[in-house]
Amino acid sequence: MMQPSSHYYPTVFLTALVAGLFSIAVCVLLWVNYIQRSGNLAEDVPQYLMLKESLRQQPDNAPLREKIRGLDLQLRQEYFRERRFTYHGVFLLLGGLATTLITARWAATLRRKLPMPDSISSRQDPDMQVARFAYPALAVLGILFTGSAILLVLSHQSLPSRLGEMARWNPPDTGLTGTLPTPNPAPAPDLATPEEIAVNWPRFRGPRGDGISAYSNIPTTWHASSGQGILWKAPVPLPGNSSPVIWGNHIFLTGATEERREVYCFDASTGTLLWQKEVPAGSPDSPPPKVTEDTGYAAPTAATDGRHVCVMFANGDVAAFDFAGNLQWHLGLGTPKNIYGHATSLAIYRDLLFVQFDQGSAKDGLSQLLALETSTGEIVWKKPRPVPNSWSSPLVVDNATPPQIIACGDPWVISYAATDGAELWRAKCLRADIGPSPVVADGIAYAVSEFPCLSAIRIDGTGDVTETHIAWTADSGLPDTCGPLVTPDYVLLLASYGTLTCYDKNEGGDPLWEMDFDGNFRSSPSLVENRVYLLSEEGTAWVVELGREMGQQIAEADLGEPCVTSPAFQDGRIYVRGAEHLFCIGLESEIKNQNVEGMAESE
Amino acid sequence: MPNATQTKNRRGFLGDSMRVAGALATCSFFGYLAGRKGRNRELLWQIDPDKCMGCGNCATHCVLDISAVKAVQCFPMCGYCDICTGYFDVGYTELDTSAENQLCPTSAIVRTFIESKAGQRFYEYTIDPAKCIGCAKCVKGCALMNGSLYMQVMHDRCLGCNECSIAVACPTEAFCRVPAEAPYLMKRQAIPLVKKFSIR
Amino acid sequence: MSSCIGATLFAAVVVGTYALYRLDPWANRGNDSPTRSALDLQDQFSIQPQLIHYLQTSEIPIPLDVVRAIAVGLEDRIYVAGDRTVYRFGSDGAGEVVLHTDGEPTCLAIGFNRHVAPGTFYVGVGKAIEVFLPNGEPLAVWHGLSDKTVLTSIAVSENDIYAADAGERVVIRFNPQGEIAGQIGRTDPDREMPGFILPSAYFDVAIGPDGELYAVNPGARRIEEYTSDGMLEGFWGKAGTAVDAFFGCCNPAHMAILPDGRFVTSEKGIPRIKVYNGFGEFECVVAGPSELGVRDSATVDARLEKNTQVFDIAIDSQGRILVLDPNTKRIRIFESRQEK
Amino acid sequence: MMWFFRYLLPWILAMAPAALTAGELIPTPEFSGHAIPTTEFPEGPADWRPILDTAALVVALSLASYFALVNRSRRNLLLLTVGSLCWFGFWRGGCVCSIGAIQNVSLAAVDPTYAIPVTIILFFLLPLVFTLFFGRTFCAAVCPLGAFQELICVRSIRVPRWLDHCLGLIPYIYLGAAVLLAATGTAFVICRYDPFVAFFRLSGSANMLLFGGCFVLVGLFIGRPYCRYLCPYGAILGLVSSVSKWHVRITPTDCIQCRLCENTCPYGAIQPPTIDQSPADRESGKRRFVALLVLFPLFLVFFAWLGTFLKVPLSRLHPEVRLAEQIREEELGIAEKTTDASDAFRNTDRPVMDLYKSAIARQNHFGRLGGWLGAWVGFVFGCKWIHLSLRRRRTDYRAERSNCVACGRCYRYCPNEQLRLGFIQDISELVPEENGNLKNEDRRSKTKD
Repeated sequence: MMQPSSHYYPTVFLTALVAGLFSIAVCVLLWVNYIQRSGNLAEDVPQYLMLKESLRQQPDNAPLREKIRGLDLQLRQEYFRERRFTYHGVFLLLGGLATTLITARWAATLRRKLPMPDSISSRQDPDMQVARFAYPALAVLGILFTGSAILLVLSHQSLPSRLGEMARWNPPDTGLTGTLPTPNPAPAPDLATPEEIAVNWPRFRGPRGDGISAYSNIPTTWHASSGQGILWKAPVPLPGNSSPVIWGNHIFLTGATEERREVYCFDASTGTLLWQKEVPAGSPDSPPPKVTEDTGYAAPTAATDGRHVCVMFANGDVAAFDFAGNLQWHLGLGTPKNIYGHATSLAIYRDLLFVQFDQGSAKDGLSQLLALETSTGEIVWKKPRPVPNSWSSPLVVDNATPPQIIACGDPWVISYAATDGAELWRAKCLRADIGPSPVVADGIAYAVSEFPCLSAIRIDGTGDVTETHIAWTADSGLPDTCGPLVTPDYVLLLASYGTLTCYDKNEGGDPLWEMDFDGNFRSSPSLVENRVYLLSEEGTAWVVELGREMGQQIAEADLGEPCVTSPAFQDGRIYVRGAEHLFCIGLESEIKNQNVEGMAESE
Repeated sequence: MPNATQTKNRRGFLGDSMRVAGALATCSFFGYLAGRKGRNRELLWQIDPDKCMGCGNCATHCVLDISAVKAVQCFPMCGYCDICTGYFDVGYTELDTSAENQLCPTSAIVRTFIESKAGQRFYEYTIDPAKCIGCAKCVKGCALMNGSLYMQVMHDRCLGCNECSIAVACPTEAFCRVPAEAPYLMKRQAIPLVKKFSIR
Repeated sequence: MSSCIGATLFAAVVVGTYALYRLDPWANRGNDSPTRSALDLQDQFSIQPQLIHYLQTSEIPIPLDVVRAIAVGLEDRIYVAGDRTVYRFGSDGAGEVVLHTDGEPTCLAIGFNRHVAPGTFYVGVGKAIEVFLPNGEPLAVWHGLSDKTVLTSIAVSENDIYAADAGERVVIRFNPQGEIAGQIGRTDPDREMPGFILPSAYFDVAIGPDGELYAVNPGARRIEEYTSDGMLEGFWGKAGTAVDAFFGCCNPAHMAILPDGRFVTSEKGIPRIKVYNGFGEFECVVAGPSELGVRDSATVDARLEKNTQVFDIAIDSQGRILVLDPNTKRIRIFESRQEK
Repeated sequence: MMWFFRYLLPWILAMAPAALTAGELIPTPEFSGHAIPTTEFPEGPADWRPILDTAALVVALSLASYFALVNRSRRNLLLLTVGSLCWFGFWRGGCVCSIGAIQNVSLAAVDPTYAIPVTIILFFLLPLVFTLFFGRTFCAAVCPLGAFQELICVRSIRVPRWLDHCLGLIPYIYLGAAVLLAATGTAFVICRYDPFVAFFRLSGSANMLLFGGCFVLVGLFIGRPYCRYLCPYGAILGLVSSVSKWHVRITPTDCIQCRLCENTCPYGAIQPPTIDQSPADRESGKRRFVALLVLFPLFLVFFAWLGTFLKVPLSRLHPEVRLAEQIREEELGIAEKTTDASDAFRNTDRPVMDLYKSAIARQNHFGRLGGWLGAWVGFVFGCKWIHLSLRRRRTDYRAERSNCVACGRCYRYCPNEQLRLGFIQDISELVPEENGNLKNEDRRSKTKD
C-alpha cells in the first residue's frame, strides 16, 4: 500500500479510461434505444396510423392491407429487438461500470500520496473555526428553508378552507392568463331575487315576517262545513303547529311525532301531496324532547330560499331538502333544554339560515344564534346569547345596512349583523317567557311580551340602546303568543284572550281603540290591504276593516277545525293549516271556474 | 485510583443497562406493532380489478422497463365472443387475426377457434405474457362487453418496491397491498363464476 | 483539477435538480404523451352532425329516486315507473303519483285508445304483472309466470298484452283477462326458430302501427317481427361498429316504433339513439353520447362501478321521442329538426 | 344457452336491482369438448426469501461489526461491502431497505389497518440495535446504498466542516417530512426519491436514472453524499451511535498525535483535538449558550407558525386533495384538460361536495401537521445551534461517533496500527520528528492542567 507510484499505473489508468468510455457508449446507446422504443409501438407510428385510417376509408384495398401487415411486422420485430437490446445492454453497462470503478479505484490507490500533515504553526482551535462559519451558514440555511417554504406557500393556491367559501371561491390570477384559457367568472351563488321573495311566502308570517299580504284579492269569507270558499283541503299525515311556507307552486309543511319527523310538499294548485320525506335523526343519542300540547314536535315553521326548504323540529334537528324532495343535508343540534318545547321558526337571509336556539336558563349559557349555509348545512357563524329559552322567532331586516337579524329573549332584544353575526345593538325591554316574534317597519322594531310592555325601538343604534333608542312603549292588551301587526298607520296587538288593541304607529301610549272577539288566539294577525285577518284557536276567523276611531268587523268565517298556525297569502288564496288539514281558501270566482273546468273534464 | 475505576465501572454498568433497556423497549414496541394485526406476512402489490379503469399508466409508470403488470384473462367470465372488443380494433374490417384488425399493439392476444354452436362461433382469447406490455387497451375494449380481461401485477416480475410507482400514478387508487399467500385478485363478478367452473 | 471537479459537481447538481423536476410521479404528463394506449372510440363517439336529425327541445325533471321505465299513455301524458310507483306528468311538466306497486317496477305499458281497456296500466313487478285501472286503483295481479321470469318489457296491442321475459327468453302473450294465450320465440329448430339470445336483462318488445309484434334480439343484434301466433315473419339489423350497425355484444337495449312505422332504437355501451325506416334501413341519429350527456371517458372506463348509461325510450302521438335519462333523472324530449 | 339462466340468473337476481342495469354478462358457453381453462398466474416470491434476507442481514451486521471493531480490516469490510451490495442491492432489488422501513413503521404506528410485515420491522430494528452496541457498522458495509457510495468514492474532496455541519441538518428535516407523509398515508418520499435504487433494479424511469447518475457523479468526488446529507435513517443511527457501547477507534492503542490520520477520512468524521479557549472566549461562549437557550422556544414557535402555512403544499401530495383541486379547477373552467383521475371520479356516483368536504378536512389536518413539522425543523435548528456553542475538550484525534460510518479507511494510517500488524518495527519509521515534538508539547500542556 505504501509503495511508490507503480509501473502498473499507466496500464490500470488506461483500462479505467477504456472501460469508462465503453460504459458511456453503452449508456448513450441504451438511451437512444429507450427513446426510440417508446415511439416504436405500431400504434405510435404516424405512418402506420395513417395507413390504418385509409384502410378504414377503403376496406377492400388489398395492397394497402398487405402494406399495413408488412409495416406492422417490421415495427413489432424492431420493438422486440430493441427490448432485447435493452435487456442485454444493461448488463453490458453494469459490467463496464464495474470495470471502470475497480480500475479507477486501483489507479487512484496507486497514485495516492502519503498523508502529509500541515505545518502546525497556524493552529487555531478547530471547533472555534467551525463555529465561526457554521453560525452564519446555519442562518443562511434557515433563511433558505423559510424562503423556500414561503415560496411553496405562495405558489400553491388551493381549495378554500371552508366548504361555504367554496361556492364563492375563485382562485387568484396566476399571472398566466395570457397562456391559459380565460377563466370563467366564478358562478354567483344561485339566490332568489328580492322580487321573487316578495311575491312568495318563504317563512313564518310572510316575506318580511310581518304578516302582511302582497296581494289584495284575498277572500274574506269561507265556511269549511259547507265547503264554501274552500278550493281544496288536504290531510297532513303527521301533526304539527308549524305554518305553511310557499314558493311558486310548492307548499311546504312539517309534521312530527316523538319518533318521526317529516316534511311535506303540496302542490299549491291542486293540493296533491307531491312528496313526503322523513328527516333522519340528526343526533340519535339525544333524549326525546319534552313538549307541551301548545308546541308539539313540529312547531318551528320551515323557511325557504327559493332553492332549498329548511326545516327544524323540537328535538333540535335541522335539515334541508331541494324542491324535488332530495335531502341536501341534516344535522342534529341536540335536544334543547326547553320547558315547553322548542318552537322558534327559521329565518333566511340570502344563503344563510338562522336558527335561534335559545335554551336552558341564562346562566347555563347554552343559548345561541347560528347561521348555516342553506346549501350545505355548514355552520358559518354562531353567537352565544345571554338569554334563557324562548319561543319567539328571529327576524331578518334585509333593507337595513348592514342587514340585521333581530332576536328576542328575556330580557334582551338583540340585533346581529346577518353576514357575520356581530352584535349591532341590544335593548332591555322584555321579561319572562317570550313568545311573540318581533316586527320591523320603517326602521322601527316592535318587540312585545306579556310583561312589561310593547316597545318601539329604532334600529339604527349601536351598543345598549335601552335608554336612547326606544321611541315609545305601551302596556295594555299585551299578547303572550301572537306577534304584533304593524300597518302603515297603526300597531295592533292581539291578546290570546281575544282582545285586539290598536295603537297609533308613531306615538304609542294609550290605545286608540280595543275590540273583543269570542275566541282564544295563538295565530298571529295578518293584514290584507286595510283588513286584519284574525284566526281563533277554535277555527273561527274574523276580518276587521281598520279605522282610526274603531275597527269594523266586515266578515266572519269558519275553518271547521282548530287552528293555531298563521295563514299564508298568495294570489287570491289563503293557505292555512288546521289541526288535521291544509286548507286552500280561494275566491268564489275562481272556485266557480274550477268547477266549470272540472265538469268539462268529466264530460 | 480504585475509586475511579469503580466509578467508571458503575457508569459503564449504568450505560449498559440503559442500552439494554432501550433496546428492549424498542423491540417490545415493534413487537406490539407486529403482533397487533395477528398475521404479519409479507405484503405484495396488486391491482384491485374492480377499481381499475384501464388507464394505461401501468405500462408507462412501472420502474421496470417492461411493466410487471400484465393483462390476464378470466376464462369463466369470458363470453368467447366472435366479435371480441378486446381483440379487435373498433375499426376492424374483417374478423380475422391480421395485424390491421388487432387492438393489441404487440399481438399478445392469441385467438383460438373452439367450436361453432347454434350459428355462433366461439373463440378463446389467451394473453401471451411474454408479449404483453400492460397497456390495458384490451381491458378497456373488453369492458364494453364482459370485462373478463383485467390487469394484474405479475409477481414473478414485480420487484415489490416499497412505494410502487404505478400505485402513485394510479388515478383510481386501485393498487393495494395483499398478503403473499393470496397474491392475485379477481373481479367481484368473477368469483361465483370461477367457483362454478372449478366445481365442475 | 479542483475547478474541474467543482464544475462537474455543479453541473451534476443542476442536472439532478432538473431531473427531479421532470419526474412525473402522478402521471400528469401521461395524458399528452403520444405513447398512451387510448382506446380510440372517437368514430363511434362523435357522430357526424349531419346525421343527427333530431334536437332536444325540453327536459322534465323526475322527482323519483330510481327511474326504471317510461311510457306514453292516453292524451300523450308521460308516465315513469320507479320507486314502487308510477308517476304521471302533465303537459306543463308538473307531476303526481298515480299508483303504488307492490315491488320495484321493471317495465310499464298503458292501454291506448284502440286497446280493449284504454288507460289501463300494466306494470311488470318481479315475476308478475300488476294491472291498474286508469284512476290508479289496483285491478288484478297476473301471476302464472315461471320462477325464472325476468320481466323487461310490456307492449299492448288492440286485444293482447305481450310481456318480454328475459328469464325464459320468450315473449308471453296474455289476453285481457290475464290468461296466458301463447309463448313466442322459444327456440325451435323444427319451425326454424333460432330463439332469443339475451346476454343481459335487456329485452324489449313493441307493437307496430298495424298491430304486428316486434321484439329485439339483442344477442343477434337485430329486431325480429312475429305474428301473434309466434311465427317469425322477418328480421333486420346487423352487428358492427359503424353508425348504422348495432355495437357491442347485445344491442339495441330498447326500441320503440314511431306512428308511421319507423323504428327508434336505443343502444347501451356507447349510448346512441337512432331511427331506422320500416325496412330496417338506417335513417338518422336522434342523439349520440354527447347529446345524452355521457362523457367519452365513461365509455372507456373499465370499472364495474362506473355509471352505466341505458336510456329507455317512448314515443308520443306527435312523434316526439321521449328519452328516460337515469343519470340526471330527467326526461329528455327530442323533436325532428325538419318538423321544427 | 340454458346454462345462463340456470346458473347466472339466480345470481343476477340475488344482486338485483343493481344487476339489472350493471354487470350483465354474456354467458360462458358450455362446450362439448373443450374445458374452460383456469388462468395461470406466476408464483410470487418464495416463502423462505424474507427469512433468508433477515438471516443475511444478521450475518452481515455481525460480520461488519467484527471486521470494524475487532478484526480492524478494511479489506474484509470492503469485501463485505461488495457482498452486501450484491445481495441487498442487486439481488434483492433494493426493497424494502432499512431506510425505507422508517416509513412503513410510521404508517404502522398510526394506521392500525396496515399490517407491517415482520421482515420490515426487523430490517428497521436490527441495525438500530447493532448500532446501539457497535456504532454505525450497518452503514459501513451492510446498507446497499452506503455500499454503493463507498465503492464509487474514487477521489474524495473534503467538505469544509462548517458546511458539513449545516448540510448535516437536512437528514433530520427529511426524516420529519418523510415520517409525516408516510404516517398520513400520503407518500413514501424516501423511496420515491431514492437515487440509487434504480441502479439496483437495473431499470427505472429516465428521470430517476438521470437523477441517480448525477448523484453518482457527485459521489465520485464527495464521499457518501446521500448518507451524510440526506439519509434519514443515517440521522437516527447517528444519534444512536453517539451513545453506543463500543465504537470504531482510529488507533488500536493510544493516540500519539502524529496527525497522519487527520485528512484520511473522506466523510469528515475525524476531529482534531481542541485548543483551550481564552477565558474571554469562554465567557462569551457561555453567554451565547444562555442566549440560545432562551431563544430556543421562540425558534420552535416561529418555525411551527411557519409550518402551518405549509398545509396547502403538503396536502397537495395527497391524491384525494389533488383530485379535489383538479375537479374544482375543472368546474371553474380554468383547468386546461381533465385528468384520468378526474374522469374516473366523474364516472362514479360520488358527490363532488363529498369529495370537497373530505379534501378540506384533510387539508386542515395537514395544516396542523405542518405546524408540527415546522416545530421539528425549529427544534433541529435550535439543537444544532446549541450543539455548536457547546464545547467539549478533546485531546486526541478520534472519529466523531455520530458521523463515523466505520468504513475502516483510517486504520492503516495510524502508526500504532502499522506496528500492531507488524508492518513496521518502530513508530519513528513513519512519524517525522516534528510531529513527535508536538506530542511532547501536548503532553506538557496536559501535565500543566
